[in-house]
This record gives sequence, structure tokens and C-alpha cells, in this order.
Amino acid sequence: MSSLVILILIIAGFALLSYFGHSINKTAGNIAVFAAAVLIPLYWFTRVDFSETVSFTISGFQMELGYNMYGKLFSLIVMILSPLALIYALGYMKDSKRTGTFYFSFLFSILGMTGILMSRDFISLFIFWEIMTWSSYLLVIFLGKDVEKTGIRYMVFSALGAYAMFMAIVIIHRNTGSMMLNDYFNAFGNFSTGTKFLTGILLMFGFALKSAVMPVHVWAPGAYSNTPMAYTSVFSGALSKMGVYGLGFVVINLFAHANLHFAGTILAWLGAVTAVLATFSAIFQDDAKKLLAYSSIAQLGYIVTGIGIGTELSIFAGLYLAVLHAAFKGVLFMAAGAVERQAGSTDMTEVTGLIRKMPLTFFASLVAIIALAGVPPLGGFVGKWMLYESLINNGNFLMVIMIFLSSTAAFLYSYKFLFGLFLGQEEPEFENVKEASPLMTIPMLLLSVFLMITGSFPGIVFKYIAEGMTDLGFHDVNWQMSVLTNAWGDSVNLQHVTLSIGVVFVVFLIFLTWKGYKKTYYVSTKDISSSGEVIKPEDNMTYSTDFYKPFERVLHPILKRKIEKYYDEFGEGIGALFDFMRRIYTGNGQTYAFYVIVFLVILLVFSKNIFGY
Amino acid sequence: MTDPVYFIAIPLLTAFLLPLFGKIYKPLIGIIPGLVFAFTAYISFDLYFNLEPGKPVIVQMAGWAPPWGINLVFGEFSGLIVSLITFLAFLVWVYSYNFKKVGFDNSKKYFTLLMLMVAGSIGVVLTGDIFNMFVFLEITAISSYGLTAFYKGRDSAEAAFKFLLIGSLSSTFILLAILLLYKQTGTLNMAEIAIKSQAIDPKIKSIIAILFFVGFGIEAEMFPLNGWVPDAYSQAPGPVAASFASILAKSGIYALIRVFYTVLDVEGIFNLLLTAGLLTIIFAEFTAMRQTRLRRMLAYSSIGQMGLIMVAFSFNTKAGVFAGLFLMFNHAVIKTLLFLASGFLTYSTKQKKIRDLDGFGKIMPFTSLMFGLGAFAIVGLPPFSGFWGKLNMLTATADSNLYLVIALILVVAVVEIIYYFKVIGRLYFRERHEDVNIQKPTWNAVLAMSILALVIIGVGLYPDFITDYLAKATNELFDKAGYIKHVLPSLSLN
Amino acid sequence: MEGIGYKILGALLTTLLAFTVGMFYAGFRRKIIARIQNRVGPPVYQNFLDVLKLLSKKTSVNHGIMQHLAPLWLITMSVSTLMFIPVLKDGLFFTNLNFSGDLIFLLYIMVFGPLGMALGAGQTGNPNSAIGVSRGLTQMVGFEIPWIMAIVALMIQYKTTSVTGLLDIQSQNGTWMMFSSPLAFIAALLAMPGMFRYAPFDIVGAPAELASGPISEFGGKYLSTMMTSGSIFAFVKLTLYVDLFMGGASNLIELVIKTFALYMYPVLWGAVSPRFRTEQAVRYFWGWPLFFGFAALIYAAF
Amino acid sequence: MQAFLTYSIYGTALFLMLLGLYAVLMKKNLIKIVIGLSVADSGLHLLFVAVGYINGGTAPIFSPAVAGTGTVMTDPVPQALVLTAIVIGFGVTAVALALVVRLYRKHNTTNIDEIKNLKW
Amino acid sequence: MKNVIIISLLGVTAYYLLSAFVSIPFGEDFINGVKDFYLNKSPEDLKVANVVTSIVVNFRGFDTLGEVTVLFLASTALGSILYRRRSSHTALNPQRTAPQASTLVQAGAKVIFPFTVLLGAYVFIHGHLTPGGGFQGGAIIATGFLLMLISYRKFFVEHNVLTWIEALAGTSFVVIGLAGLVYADNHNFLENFLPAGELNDLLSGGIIGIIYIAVGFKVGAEITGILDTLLTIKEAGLDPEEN
Repeated sequence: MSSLVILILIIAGFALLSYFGHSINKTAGNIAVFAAAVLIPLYWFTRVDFSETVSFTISGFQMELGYNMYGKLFSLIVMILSPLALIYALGYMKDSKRTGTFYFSFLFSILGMTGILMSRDFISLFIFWEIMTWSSYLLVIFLGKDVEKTGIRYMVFSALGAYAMFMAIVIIHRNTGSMMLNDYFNAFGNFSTGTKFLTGILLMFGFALKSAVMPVHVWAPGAYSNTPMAYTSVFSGALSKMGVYGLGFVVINLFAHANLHFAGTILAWLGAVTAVLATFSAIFQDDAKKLLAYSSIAQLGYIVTGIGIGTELSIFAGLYLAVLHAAFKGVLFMAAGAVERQAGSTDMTEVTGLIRKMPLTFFASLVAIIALAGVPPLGGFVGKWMLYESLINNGNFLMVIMIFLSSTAAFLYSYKFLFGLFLGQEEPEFENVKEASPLMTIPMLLLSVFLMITGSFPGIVFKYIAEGMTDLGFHDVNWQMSVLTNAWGDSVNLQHVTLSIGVVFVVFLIFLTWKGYKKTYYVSTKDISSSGEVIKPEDNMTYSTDFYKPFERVLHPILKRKIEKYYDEFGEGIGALFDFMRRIYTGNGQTYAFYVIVFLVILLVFSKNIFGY
Repeated sequence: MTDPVYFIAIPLLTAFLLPLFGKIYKPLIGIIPGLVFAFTAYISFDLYFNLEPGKPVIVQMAGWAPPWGINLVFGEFSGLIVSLITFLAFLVWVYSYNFKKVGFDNSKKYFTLLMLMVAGSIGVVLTGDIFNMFVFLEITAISSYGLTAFYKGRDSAEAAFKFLLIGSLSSTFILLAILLLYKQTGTLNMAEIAIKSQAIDPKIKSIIAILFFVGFGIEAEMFPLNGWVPDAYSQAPGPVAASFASILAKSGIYALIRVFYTVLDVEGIFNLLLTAGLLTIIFAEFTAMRQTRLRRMLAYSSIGQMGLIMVAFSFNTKAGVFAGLFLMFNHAVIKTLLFLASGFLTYSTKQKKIRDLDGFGKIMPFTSLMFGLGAFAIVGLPPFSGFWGKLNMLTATADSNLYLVIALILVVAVVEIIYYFKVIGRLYFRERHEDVNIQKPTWNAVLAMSILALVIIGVGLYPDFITDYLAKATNELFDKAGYIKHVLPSLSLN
Repeated sequence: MEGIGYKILGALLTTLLAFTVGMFYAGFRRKIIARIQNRVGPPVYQNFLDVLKLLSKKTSVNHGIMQHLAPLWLITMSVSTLMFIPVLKDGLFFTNLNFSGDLIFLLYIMVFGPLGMALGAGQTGNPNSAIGVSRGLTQMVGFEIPWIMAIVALMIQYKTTSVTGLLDIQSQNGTWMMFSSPLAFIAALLAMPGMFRYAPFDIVGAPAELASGPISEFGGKYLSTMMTSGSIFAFVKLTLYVDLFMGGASNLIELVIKTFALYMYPVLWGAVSPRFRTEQAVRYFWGWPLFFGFAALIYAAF
Repeated sequence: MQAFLTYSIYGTALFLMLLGLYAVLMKKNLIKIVIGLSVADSGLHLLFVAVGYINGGTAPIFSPAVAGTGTVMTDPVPQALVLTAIVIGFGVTAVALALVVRLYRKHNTTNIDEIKNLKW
Repeated sequence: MKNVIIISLLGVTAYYLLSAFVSIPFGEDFINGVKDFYLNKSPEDLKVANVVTSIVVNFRGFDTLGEVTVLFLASTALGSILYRRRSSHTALNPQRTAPQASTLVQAGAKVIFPFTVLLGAYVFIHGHLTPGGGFQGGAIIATGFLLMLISYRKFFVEHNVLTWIEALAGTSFVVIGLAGLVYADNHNFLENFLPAGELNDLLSGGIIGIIYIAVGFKVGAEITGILDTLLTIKEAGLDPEEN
């Protein structure tokens, strides 16, 4: 049997195994999950043959599975992030109920993603897409919070996206008679203009929805923050990347086969708008999970912009950011989860001062935040740099400004996250908080290490991206281990950067610490100078509510009307309409009989038009 | 031992004798119908799988060749539907075998009515005579009235009365149409009518078509003729509602298809069917979304599915018919599962409201799982069988260049997702606050539901289990000349 | 590898230069403001004395590791930024690592320090630090936008993203960019006071009224480091402006003249200004400066 | 004459049928509705018989008197059909009446407007 | 207002239907129908004088089976609809509360009843010879029972016997039909396998007469049962449980 099919079967098998294991007892289930976390990536890395293809015909539709390098790149994200998240989940979900369902859905969503990335035809793509969607839906409503609102919203939007794709798929099938991706791309040039637009835009809509692009992002904040954090890292890190994956190949192939650049430009614009608005929203969140959720949307906005621009460098940047985003958002959601589990909440107005209680979590978050903010010398900078350069090279100055605005504003929420949870006053109610278990911290730290390495040697990721881009039609993509170059030949040498920053850092570290730090002693955060007043221990000196109030005042005109409101009102209106419609069923049998006669008469009267005799 | 006549004769014989068996030994009343269902299922499969390609089994009644005698046609199309009906009927029996314990006694009448309804539906599907079809339709209808009003208390009589009222109108119209047809052609045999109908004055033919359309449309749950459906489905016991969805509605739509594909050649009817189907989908699904009672919601959803099937058949293309058959299969299997599961879910709640189901996932894990599975399948999520139906449906729609219809179907599918997932959310992800005394599913109900679930998953994972048969059935339906040739070897389509 | 010794020497010399010049500039500022306010004011070298005094003090308490790292972070940023800016147009010493970085990189590394500082201030637990940080970051969003617009305008107009490249273009054309791209220059200039956080944008530190806040939680070595860093950073910013808009400098004298002239602009403006509230500041930056930025971009693009 | 017969006979039968339908649609009393259904059925049955008539035909019975004389006979098929239809109509009416009994017991009224517990 | 709407709707319907029906004038023979075949074959092959009977029982016997089933169904459905739990009524001694009929009616009914039944039996036994048949005869028999039921409050039909008659009659119809599969020439359901006899003989038409007798019994028993059920239940008054 083909290794691809075996891979799918292994994941499905582990899903069932974990489910039944957990229904027997917790230990058995956990062993199964751990085995899954180890064996699935092991199999993928060692046994899966990436050149293999499996094709079969079902229900008259030809289907084919097989990796290409582009899919492999995204698979890499899935196969590295998911096992880490699974291991993290073993710690995170230790005391939860219904863990069987959790791991079952978790593994099934991995199956969905794996399948998407090896699909070479629309049908299997769609099947796996839907599997991914419903399994993630189960996880979104897993905690039972907001089932109606968030859960339904997620499902509705996912369904809208998926069905847009579905519609595109059947139209493609009608026009090409085939379901293969390649046939579509090759035949694209011969389509009529309407079909080009319809299929292209529908596909883009479907994928863009999963990557939470602005007008259709409203599912994301709730879904990301309601899901158990163990899964959210995968949700935001890997699952939303499936949208990016799709956008990538659709946009590129459409560009290559028909000059539809403006579609990409629109997409890029939407991405930029998303980035700005989502960042603004993130700034004013008080729940760390919500903050991260909005931040994810914003980050995906960058990625979508990169993909939408469609130049070599911008796609390179988009893909690189996608990889990095998976890593740092993975860490951050895991950290938020760790805080939630250890301190009981992620509300930044309540939780405070955990840095000394949870140093490892803090360290991982710090690294991730630096990467997220794009500050050198960590990996995030590399992506940001490439994105800016590609935009500037392309002359999209407004977009550059928007992205800049977004990433500058991102410092605000980055800081808020760290400050809100870890820094600030150390309140007595969090006296007994302990560091999370190693099962949770180790995955975070591993990802942090990855982020640090990519700061100087992004080439380890570039390698795969360059391979992947050959499948998008960009052959001979230049990359170097640690030198970034833009289209105008300007470059940044990351080794120099890291080296100089490192040297300066070490020099001053020695200067400051030598004969210094050791001799000082720790004093409580209540022991601060406060305009000459003495602070009593019970005084609440935490400043965390309305953290960016002035900024909120500035942005009030933009943010006062949320997009969600429009959707809600739309939903209510539709509901009222439906309520009106169902009055047709009055409950009176005579009325129904009346309908029958009316229907009959209408048909009789219009029989000439209907039958055309 | 395999003659299509047995489909009718054996259930009727048993129905007549059942009261006597009841006098001998009470449980026989439950067991004998089961044997009959098993037997019909066996012969339908036996006949169906031994069918020679392109050669339907045709039996004549009373030794008279078709135009003069009544004939039964067990072809690839009708055979498929009959097999489906008998299979599901058997499962419904398995499910309700000792349903007595959980709600209704008087099982003598229940099984008799159920058996006759099944026999009637099979008759509708098999018969080659238009008036005979009417007779069987009436058998189906009257037994359905009885089954609807079966439960005492509640509002079952109200539901049944509405059903009867509309059903009577339906039979009036069908009878009128048959009379007009007879007047125009002088025959009642469908094959012969098919030949002769070409000569009918188009104006009269259109009136006949409209009368048939309205008459069968009532049975096929077409909007705006479906006022009876939600009431009947919600008031009848779970297995009855299941058999309505899987058997009654199927025979209605079969009649519609048979008449318009084989008997009358009126082109315009397909656009009408398309319009009616779309209206049905829209009104049913949108109404379903605002339902607070589980069974009523399922009923509206069922109407919506029927609308979808009508749309599929309205394309008048092979792809459309194939998709329609696939949808019929899905609807029959999945809706049956949903209704069967809902029978136990709503048993313990007074109001039968959806919000009473909070946290049932933990209390009734198996039933809830079955319901969830059914919901996943019916909204067309892979890897369940519903997906393939929807896929084929949409490709067929696209092949007919009806892009707007695709969009509409998909929007409606989103609505479907909303209301089904609301229920799932309540079942699984809500905490239960007050205690209920629940009815655990009996072993036979578990068996029936498991089989259905296995079919759903099996077909979902590998749809080619059934696609060949569907394709064959499609070809047969389109082979009008072949049908006439087999039924009336001496005549042919000119 | 042969130039490595020179490089290190050059780096040290540059740092020293930046430190000295920055310190003197700060001294001048204190003096000028004092004179405007009709005071005598401290001597110009007062800042040197302050730093020396602070260095000799011993810190005995801390609030944790982040507080310890904050000044370090700040100075690392200042010095590293300096490393990537061509202080002089060419020459052996004051050009540093300018070939390894470009403008985007510079923009980013320049926020590295404040962020670290903010983290350190956060750990002290002093609510005033948090307030200060929140104001500072908000204001940063304000002034960064016109400033970036100006820079992007330059980059798009001259099709290079490195400082060196822009310098070369200026010397080739023989004209300064403040003349060839006046709109960008105006936008950048209008954003500049925000970057220096002098009045009217000094609500961040609120040095006059608050006897607490970030500064008050740091003492001794830490405070001296922060002061050092501040003066270096002031020099860095000025140099960058000079490089971008005023054709750079080919020798130290020219550099000092140009930077000092530029420096007088925020200082003098600040000396006569009251204070903006945070949101007022942001609104200010998103008013005319933004307009000029846009104009510059449009001018550059078309 | 032929045309008059055609119109009057078919017209009468149809009128009867539609009269029944009128009762079904207008009358509020359940019993009257059931009666309406019966009347409609009767009209339909009349139509059947009317369609089967052939000018100058006798009953289709080969009694010794007519056997072998070649007399024109009316069409027996509609007559056979109408037999079936009558029986079916009877069955439906019986069930309908039983339902009316049930409804009356529960709602204590036979007004159809008051029997709508199931709606929407 | 509603009146007008409905009348106009029905008027439109009437217009269209009439226009369809008048296309072939009343009484005109239409060609090429199946009726000629029936008119030929019935006296020749089946030796049945009444062509309607031969159509009902033989040519379209399958319909008739359905018809019988409909009746059976109606009585079953009626039973299930009007069924009530044992506790709520006295199954052994059902009571009818209607006032006693007058003596005249009672005496008359007593006289007419046996003749009515006899007439019914005659009608279905001669179904293949004369206008009439199983349904008609059964209905006549049931009329006799109805007469008795409304005349005498204490006249009860033995449901057990009815059940037996129904079951055996229905069964014999199907069994005779099935026998055709075995014994008849073409091995068809409901095919005649008995000698046809002579036209206009009582013993003619093979199985047709037998089936019609079975149908007569069944119809009589079923209609009687239905009437009895309706009468009994209706007069038992309101069921407190159902309110």
C-alpha cells in the first residue's frame, strides 16, 4: 500500500485509538496520544515517499493523492507543530473531561490538514477540508462556552467558505470535465471571462475565509479564544495556513495562466486592511486569548498580503511568515494556555506578575513576542523585512504604510500581553501559582529555540520554501543561509546583525552584572517609589484596565462600529424573515387545501407559458 | 421462489391473516411481519442482483399481456428503489420490534399498517399500470393516515386529519388525470400511454400533466402542497416518521418521476419541477431553522431534502437523475437514522423541544452519537455518504449551467448546517441541569441504528458500493424505448 | 578578515564619539532651555558629571531580571544601531557595518530598545511606569507613520533601501534630499520632535512633575547606562536624518554642524511649547505630518 | 344536441366535484368537510361513468338476450375503475370520520379553525 | 370575500377541466382502446357474461386486491384510530346510549334483515352474470347489519367472527391468486386455472365467481365492522383521558 494512504490510515487509527483509549481509562488514552505524537511525524519524516502518487476513481471522479514540494512545506508546519501541541495537550488536558473527544477531533483535524496538503484534485481537497472543518468545529465548542454564538458562527463561516469552494469546484468540473488541480490551472486560460472570475474568486473566497481575511474574519476571534489552548496553537498556527496554502497555489497559478493580477491586488489590499484593523482590535482586548486571536488575524493579513502581491520575494515572505507565525503563535497560545491552567484565567486585568512564578513560560513568550513584533535579531524580522522590501520594490507604498502601521501598533499589544500576564505587580492571590508541567513547557521552549535560530540562520526554512516555490512556478529562487537580498540588490547580513548585537549585549551585560546584580536583593513590587507615599501590601497598584485608553480615543471613529454588528443584524433580519416565512404553515388544514387549489389554478392559468403549446 | 408478485401478495396475505395469528400466540403479531419484511428484502435483493442488464423482470397479472392486463416491472430503476424500501422497512421493523415497551401497545395494528404501507409503496414502484399505481398510492396513503393517528394523546389526530384532507385532494387530482388519460388514449398501461401520449392534444396533455404534478406533488412533499408533512412527521412515532421519510416520500417522488420521464413527454414540466423544487428547498429549510421542536425541524429538513431531489430530477439529464437517485438513497438512509434516533431522544422530554436536549450526549451516548452522525451526513460533510450525493448533485447542476441554483443550494446547505449543529451543540456541549428519566435504546434499536450508521459510513468512504447500481438505474430510466419494448414487445415507440 | 581590527577600533571610536557628542548636545539643551526660561542653567558638561556620579553609586535592590536587563537592552539597541549607520560618508573609521543593514532594518532595530526598557519598567510594578509605557507606545504609533512615509517615499523614489545607497545618490546628484524630496523632508521633520520626546511630546516621561515612574526605579549603574544610551541614541537619530536628508557628512566638523543645526529644531520648539496629551499628540501626527507624508509618497510614486 | 349533452353532462359532473371542493375549502365544520370530500368523489365517479358512455350502448353484459347480436356496448373499463374508486372513497371517508371523532373528543369542537395546535 | 376568491378559483379550474373533457364529445366511441379486447375476450375466453366483472376480477384483478386491501386498511386504521385503552371502557360489554328505535322500525328491521342478507348473497354469487358483484353484495349485507344496529341497542356484532371471516376471505383471495402461479397455464398471479364453463352459467368464469364470493364476504364483514366500531365508540361518550 502506498505510504500516503498508510499515513492517512495511521492518523485515523490513532484518532480512534485515542478515543477508545480514553473511554477505557486515561492512562491508556494518553499513551495512545503520546504514541501518535511521536509516531506520526516519525513516519512522515522517515517513511513517506514524497514522489509517490496514488490515483483512484471514486464515483466517476478521478482523484489523486501525492505530495508536491509546496504541500510538503506546509506539511512540515503541520508535522512539527501538531505533535508538539499534542504533547502539550497531554499536560494541558490532564484534568479535563471528555478528553477522548478532544484527541479524536484533534487527530482528525491533523488528518484533514495532512490530506489537504497531499490532494492533487479538488474532491479530495474538499473532503479533507471539510473533515478539518468539522473536527475543528467540535473543538471550538468543546468547552461548551458560547456554543450558539461562536460555534455556529464558526461553522457558518467555514461552511460559506467551503461551499464557495464547492461551487467553484463543480463549475470547474463542468468546464474541464476533470477534478484535477492541474487540469484546472492548465485550462484556465481557455475559460470564458465569467468562468475565470467566478472560479477564481470563489476559490479565493473559500481560502481567504480560512485565513480570516477582513470582512469574513469574524469567526476567528471567538473560535480561537474558545478552543482549548492546546488546540488553538494548531488552529491558528497550522489550520489557518491551509487557507494560505490554497491562496498560494490559486493566486499564483491564476497569475501564471491568465493575467488576473488585480485579483491578487485586491487580496493583498484585503490582507493589509485586515492587518491594520485586527491589530487595532487586538490592542484593546482584555483577554489574552482574544488578544492573541486578533493578533493571529493580523498576522495572517501580512501573509495574505504577501501572497496576494505575487512577486517572488513577496510570496517568499508570505510563506516564511506563515512558517514563523505557526511557531510563535504556537508558543503564545501555549503560553496563554499554561497561564490559564496555572493561574485560572487569562484576563489581563486580573492575572498579573507571573514572571517569577512561571519563568520558562515567560521566557518562551518573550522570545515569541519579539519574533512576532519583528524585532531583530529573531526570526520574525526576516519575514517582515522581506515583506516590506517586496512591497516597496513593487511600489505599493500605501500598502507598505498600512503594514507598517499595523506592525508598529503590534508593539502595543505585544507589550500588553507580556505586561498584563507576566509583569507588573505580584498580587498575593497568585502567590501559589506554579510553573506549568514539563509536558507543556518543553514544546514551548523547543519552538522558541527554533525562533532564535531562524533569526540568524533563516536559511533552514528558506530551503523548504524555495523548494516549495518551484511548484508555484518560481524556479531558481535565490536564497542564502543568512543574507537577505531584495530586488534592488540591497541586503541585510543577519550574521553581522546578530554578531554585533550579541557582542554589544554581552559587553554591557558584563559591565552591568559584574560586581552588581549578585549583590542586590529582591524586593517586592510593592516596594516602589510612589511620590513619597508608602504603599501598603493590600493596595492594588496594578495598572491594567483601559491600558491604551488614549489610543482608543484616537481610534474611536474607526472602531466604534464593529463588523460583527453588521453580521449580527443581518442574521437577525434573516431570522425575522424566516419567522415570517414559516407563517405560511398556519396550522389550519383548510388553508393547506386552499394552497393546493391555488397552486393548481396558477399552473392551469400559466400552462400555456409552462408547456409552450 | 422469486417473483415480484410476492412483494404485494405476501404482505397482503400476512396482513389478512395477522389477526388470526394474534389469536394463536400474541408475539407472533410482531414476529411475522418481521419475517415478511425479511422475506421481501431477500427477494428484492435476490431479484435485483440477478437482474440481467437491460432486461427488466416483467410479470403479467391473470395471464393477460400488458396492454390488457396489469403488469409489474422490476427493472434496474424500480428494483433499486424497491430494494431500498424493503431494506429500510426491515430495519424499521427491527427498530420497532419491541417498541411496545417504550410507548405504544396495540402492536397488531401498527405492524399491519406498516406492512401494508410498505407493500403499497412497493406496488407504486413496481406497477406498470397507471390506475394500479393510484390504487397502491391510496393503500400507502390510508395506512399512513392510520399510522399518523396511531399515538394517542398529543395532536396526532389533527395531523392525520390534515394529511387526509390534502391526501384526498391528491387522489382526486390523480384520478381526474387518469380519467383524462384514459379518455384520450383508451388504455391504462403506462407503456402504451407512453406511445399514445404523443398524439394527445398538447393543451389537454398539459392539463393532465398539471393534475399529475399536483397530485403526486402532494405525496412528494412539494411546496406549497406540503402543509401536512411537518404535522404528520412530528406527531407520528419515531419509526413511523422514519418510514414516511424513507418510504412514503420515496414512492411519491418515484411516481412523479415515472410519470414524467416515461409516461408523458411534456418538456415544460421539468422547469416547473425545478421551480417547485427550489421553492420547496427555500421554504422548508428556512422554516426548519426557526423550529424549536426537534421532530418538526427534522420534518422540515426532510421536505428540504425532497426539494433537492426534485431539483436533481428536474434537470432531465443523466447526471441529474444519477444525483437524484443518490440523494434519494442518502435521504432515505440518513433521515431514517435521524428519526429513529430522535424517537429515543425526545421520548423523555415532554415538550419535544430542542432545548430540552441539553447534555444528552452524556446521558444517552449511543443515540446522541447516531444523531450526530446522521446530522453530519445529512448536511453533506465528508466522509459520510451525504457528501457524495451533494457532490453529484452539484456537478449535475453545473452541467446544466444552473450556477445560480448551485449558489442557492449551497446557501441553503449553510442554513441546514446551522440548525443541525445547534442540536449537536446542545447534545454534546451543554451541561444538563435537571434530571430526566430516559429511555435507553433497546438492543434491537441499537442494531437497526448501527446498521444504518455503517451504511452511511461505508458509502461515505467508498461510494462505489452503490454508484454502479445508481448509474444502471439512471440508464434504465432514460431508456424509454427499451421500457416500452420490454413491456409491449409487439409495439414500439414510433 | 584583515580589517577586523580596524573595525573594532572604528566601532569603539564611533561609540565614543556618539557618547561625547550626545552628552554635549544634552548639556546644550539644558543650558538653552534654562536661558530661555531666564535661568542660569547647569554647565554644558553637567551630564558627564551626572553619569560619573551615578556610576560610582551602588545599587542594592532589584525587582527581578527584566529590570536588570532593561538598561542593557536599551544601550545594546543604541550602540548596535550606531553600528549600522554610516556616520561619515566614507572613510575607514566612521562607516561601520553600514553595508549590512538597510533602512527597514534600522527602523526595526530602533524600537528594540524601548521595548526592552518597557519590559523592565513593567517589572518594577510601578503603575506609573506602566502608564508611561502605554503613553510612549501610543505616541510611537503616532510619529512612526509620517516618518515611515517619508522614508518609504525616499526609497520608492530612489529605488534603494539602504542608507548608503541614498547617500551615494545624494552625492551623485549633488543635491540634498531635503531639496529634491521636500515633502518627505517636511513629513520627517514634523515627526522628529515626537521621536525625541521633548515637549510638546514629553508626557511619556513627564519628567517635571512625577517623582516616580521608570526613572525613579532605576539608579546607579542602571541610570547611568540609560543616560548614556539616551545620548548615543539622540546622536544616532540626528545622524540618520542628516544622512537621509542633508547629504551626510564627509568629515566630523560637517557632521557636528549639521546635526547640531538639526538638533536645535526639536529643542527650540520644545522650549516654547506646552504639552500635548497622548491622544492630542497622536492626532497631531496623524494630521499635517500624515498629509505631507502622503503627498511625498504620491510625489515619489508618480 | 351532441354539444349540449357534452357540456351539460360533463359540466354537471364537474360542478358536483367542485361543489364538494367548495365545501372542503369553505365550510368550517369537520363533518361538512368530510361530506365535501365525498361529494367531490361522487362528482368524479359520475365523470368516470360519463366518459365510458358510448352512444346507443347497452350495459356490457352478454346476457342471453344480447349475446351474439353485436349490440354496441358501453365502455366497461371506467365502470370497473369507478368501482375501485368508490371503495377507496369509502375507506377514506371512514378513516376521516374516525379522525373527526377523535378530534371532537379532544377539542370538543368540530370547527377546523379551532384545531390548530400544530403550526409553523 | 373569501367566498368570491374560492369560487373564482374553482371557476377557473372548472373552465380548464371542462375544456379538457369536451375535446372528445360525450358518447363518442374512441378507437384503439383496450375495451374492445375486453369485450371480445370476456365472453369468449373467460365465459363471463358481465364484462365489468371480468375486468374487475380478472383483467384488473390486481386492482381489486388492492381495493380489498384498502377496505381492510380502513377498518384496521379505524380500529387503531378509535382504539382506547382497556381500562377506559368496558370491552366486554360495550354500551350504546342512543335512544331505542321505535317498535315499527324494530319489527320492520327484523323482517327485512334476512332478506337483505339473502339479496346480498345473491348479488355477489351472481356477480359474473348480472350487474353486481362482491362489493355490491357485501355492501347490501352490511346495510342489513346497519339496519339491525340502529334498530336494536342490544344488537352486537361478534367481532371475533368478523375477524375470522375477513381473514379467511382475504386469505382465500390471495391464495387463489397464488394458486394461479402454480396451476395456471402461464403461471401468473390471479390467472384462471379452473375450467371456464359455459357463458351465462352460474358455474362459469373459473375462479372469478369464487373470488367474487370471497370479496363479498370480506366487504360485508368489513363494512359491518366499520359501522359497528363507529357506532359503538361514538356513543361511548367523551374519553376523559384524551383531554
